[in-house]
Amino acid sequence: MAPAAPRSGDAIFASVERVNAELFTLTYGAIVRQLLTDLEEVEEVNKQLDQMGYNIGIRLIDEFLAKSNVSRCVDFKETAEVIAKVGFKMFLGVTASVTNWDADGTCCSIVLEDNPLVDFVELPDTCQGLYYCNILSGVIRGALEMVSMKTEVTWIRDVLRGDDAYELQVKLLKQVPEEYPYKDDE
Amino acid sequence: MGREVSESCIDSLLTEMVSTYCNRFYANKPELAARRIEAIGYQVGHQLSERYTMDRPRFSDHLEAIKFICKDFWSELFKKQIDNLKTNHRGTFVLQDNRFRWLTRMSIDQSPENGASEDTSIMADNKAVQSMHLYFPCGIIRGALSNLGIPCAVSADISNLPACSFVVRIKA
Amino acid sequence: MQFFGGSEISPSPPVPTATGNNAHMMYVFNRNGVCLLYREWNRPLHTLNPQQDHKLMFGLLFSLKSLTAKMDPTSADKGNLGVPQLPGQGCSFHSFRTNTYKLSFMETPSGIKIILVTHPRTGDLREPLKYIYNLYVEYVAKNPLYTPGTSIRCELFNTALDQYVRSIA
Amino acid sequence: MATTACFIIVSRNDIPIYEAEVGSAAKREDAAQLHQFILHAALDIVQDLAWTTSAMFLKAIDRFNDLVVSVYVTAGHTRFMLLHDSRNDDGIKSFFQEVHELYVKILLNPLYLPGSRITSSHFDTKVRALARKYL
Repeated sequence: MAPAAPRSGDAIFASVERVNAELFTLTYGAIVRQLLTDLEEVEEVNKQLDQMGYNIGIRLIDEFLAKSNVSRCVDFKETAEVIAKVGFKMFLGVTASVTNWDADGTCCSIVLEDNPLVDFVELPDTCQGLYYCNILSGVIRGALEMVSMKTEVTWIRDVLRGDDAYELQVKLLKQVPEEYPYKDDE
Repeated sequence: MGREVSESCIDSLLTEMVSTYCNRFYANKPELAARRIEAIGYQVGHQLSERYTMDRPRFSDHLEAIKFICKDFWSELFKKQIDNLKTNHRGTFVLQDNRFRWLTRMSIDQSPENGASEDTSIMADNKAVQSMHLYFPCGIIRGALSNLGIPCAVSADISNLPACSFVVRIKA
Repeated sequence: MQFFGGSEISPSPPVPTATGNNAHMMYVFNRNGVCLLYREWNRPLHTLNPQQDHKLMFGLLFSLKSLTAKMDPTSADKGNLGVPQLPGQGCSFHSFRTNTYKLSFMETPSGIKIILVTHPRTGDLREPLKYIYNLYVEYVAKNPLYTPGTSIRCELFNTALDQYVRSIA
Repeated sequence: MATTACFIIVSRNDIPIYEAEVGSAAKREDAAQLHQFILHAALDIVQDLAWTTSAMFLKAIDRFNDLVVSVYVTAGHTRFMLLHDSRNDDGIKSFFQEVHELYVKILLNPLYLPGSRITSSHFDTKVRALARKYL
């Protein structure tokens, strides 16, 4: 039987190579700022941040699986818990909680109290429509898609917009089984 | 020690940032992509140099500032100092990091078993992408120094990986 | 370990009981059945061209997986034969042995499949396969020059892999 | 507390990016203008002095009647200038140092353009509080 997934990522976070969070925070900020300059449309910036996150999620999933020793992600509920409790801790050093499950267990919220992406950030009036942390929703979407779960991730609360926490709603659209990729007449 | 995040956060962010600008925004305009990536590094260096000089006296000459970059500044970013500093005493400084963190995982297959012609083209691409990854640290150094009142041009040499030499040319 | 970009790989490699050249070849497939890597150390006989060879190997695993799941006497939820499963769904086999070779197999929830073909006398390779997966993470997934889904051409990965595989007993 | 105190921040390119009348005296438009004029006039003196020392706090560098100009220069050559009638170097030094920390926080906001006006009301409130505390 596969080893049970760890309940928290503290041990893993303690064991991985870590770097000064300011460098990470300011680099992300500088990217957002550059995108705002290059793309002008705030909506387009949100889109690009999400796309970047998606590509990152696709890369990061294997490190997450390897280090957390998770050997199966079949149950959405289980998977969401592990991503929040282990994934966020292991990479960002913060813990997220999972709440607001709907009746059929296909939709929940991931809530962040503490978020290293936004240290020092103050949104000027010029970018009100901006979802500054939109890269996070992309990462979650990309990572889940690699474990066969097509999801839709949307922001519910955002401290930079005056809310009391960061809340992402994750909705499971469908689970995609593995197809046999070759046609037999090939 | 302040707040930390996993090294993979910054690594994957940089990888994606470079590929976004090189492959999606400016697929066939590398020089434009390079300028954007350098600008992103410039802002970070500019901010961090002000941050890390808060509790120290101001620099009275260029060498002092460069030494600060090699020691305190580099340590904050990479938990190690620049390994070797050379200068021609005419405004050019060479900062060598014998094992530059952001290059340690970069590798391409140079074994001949892949079709030679294809290989050379891939090698060329890889060299190009590799150099794209250097505009960010170059930007950081240029940003940090210009914030300290030292306008300069910064380039990087990776002829012997994973060592990396940053060449700083101060504008008279 | 200077290869590892400063970071240690976990789990640390299982201690080999004996060293030798037991490995014939290795395949890595992604979730779309693309063969990301084929590495060969000792394979005297080639009967097919690489494409056919890869396709056959993938097909073998694919059917074997649904067969083993189908025959599972313990679990209630078994897919019908040939009906696709989610990676990690149902039971999964990790190796089979013939009189001339042993095939060890690992599949991650992200659909990465690592297949190691070795001498029939080699022992349980589940831990070694995990370790190889960690090598994949360090040198392939984290290599800024690697584009996910494309074939793997990473010197550092091949070096580390060859070196480690030699220690498999 | 100082009855007259005018504080400005001048960017590396000699552009004022923040001004505040932080004295206890009743605010008068013309006075404020005069104060800022005096401070700008003192910029050249700062320029020359800054190169002679590596200290950030340059103390009193100029006077105008009973008013004194104290200056603090950051490594990035941003200048904090205070025109005041109080005689409390230590207080002024602490004021500058704590404003410096606030200023760096502003600078670390990725969406703040270095050298542009500081519009954060949070910053303004904090600076005025520090003035009441130290001047």
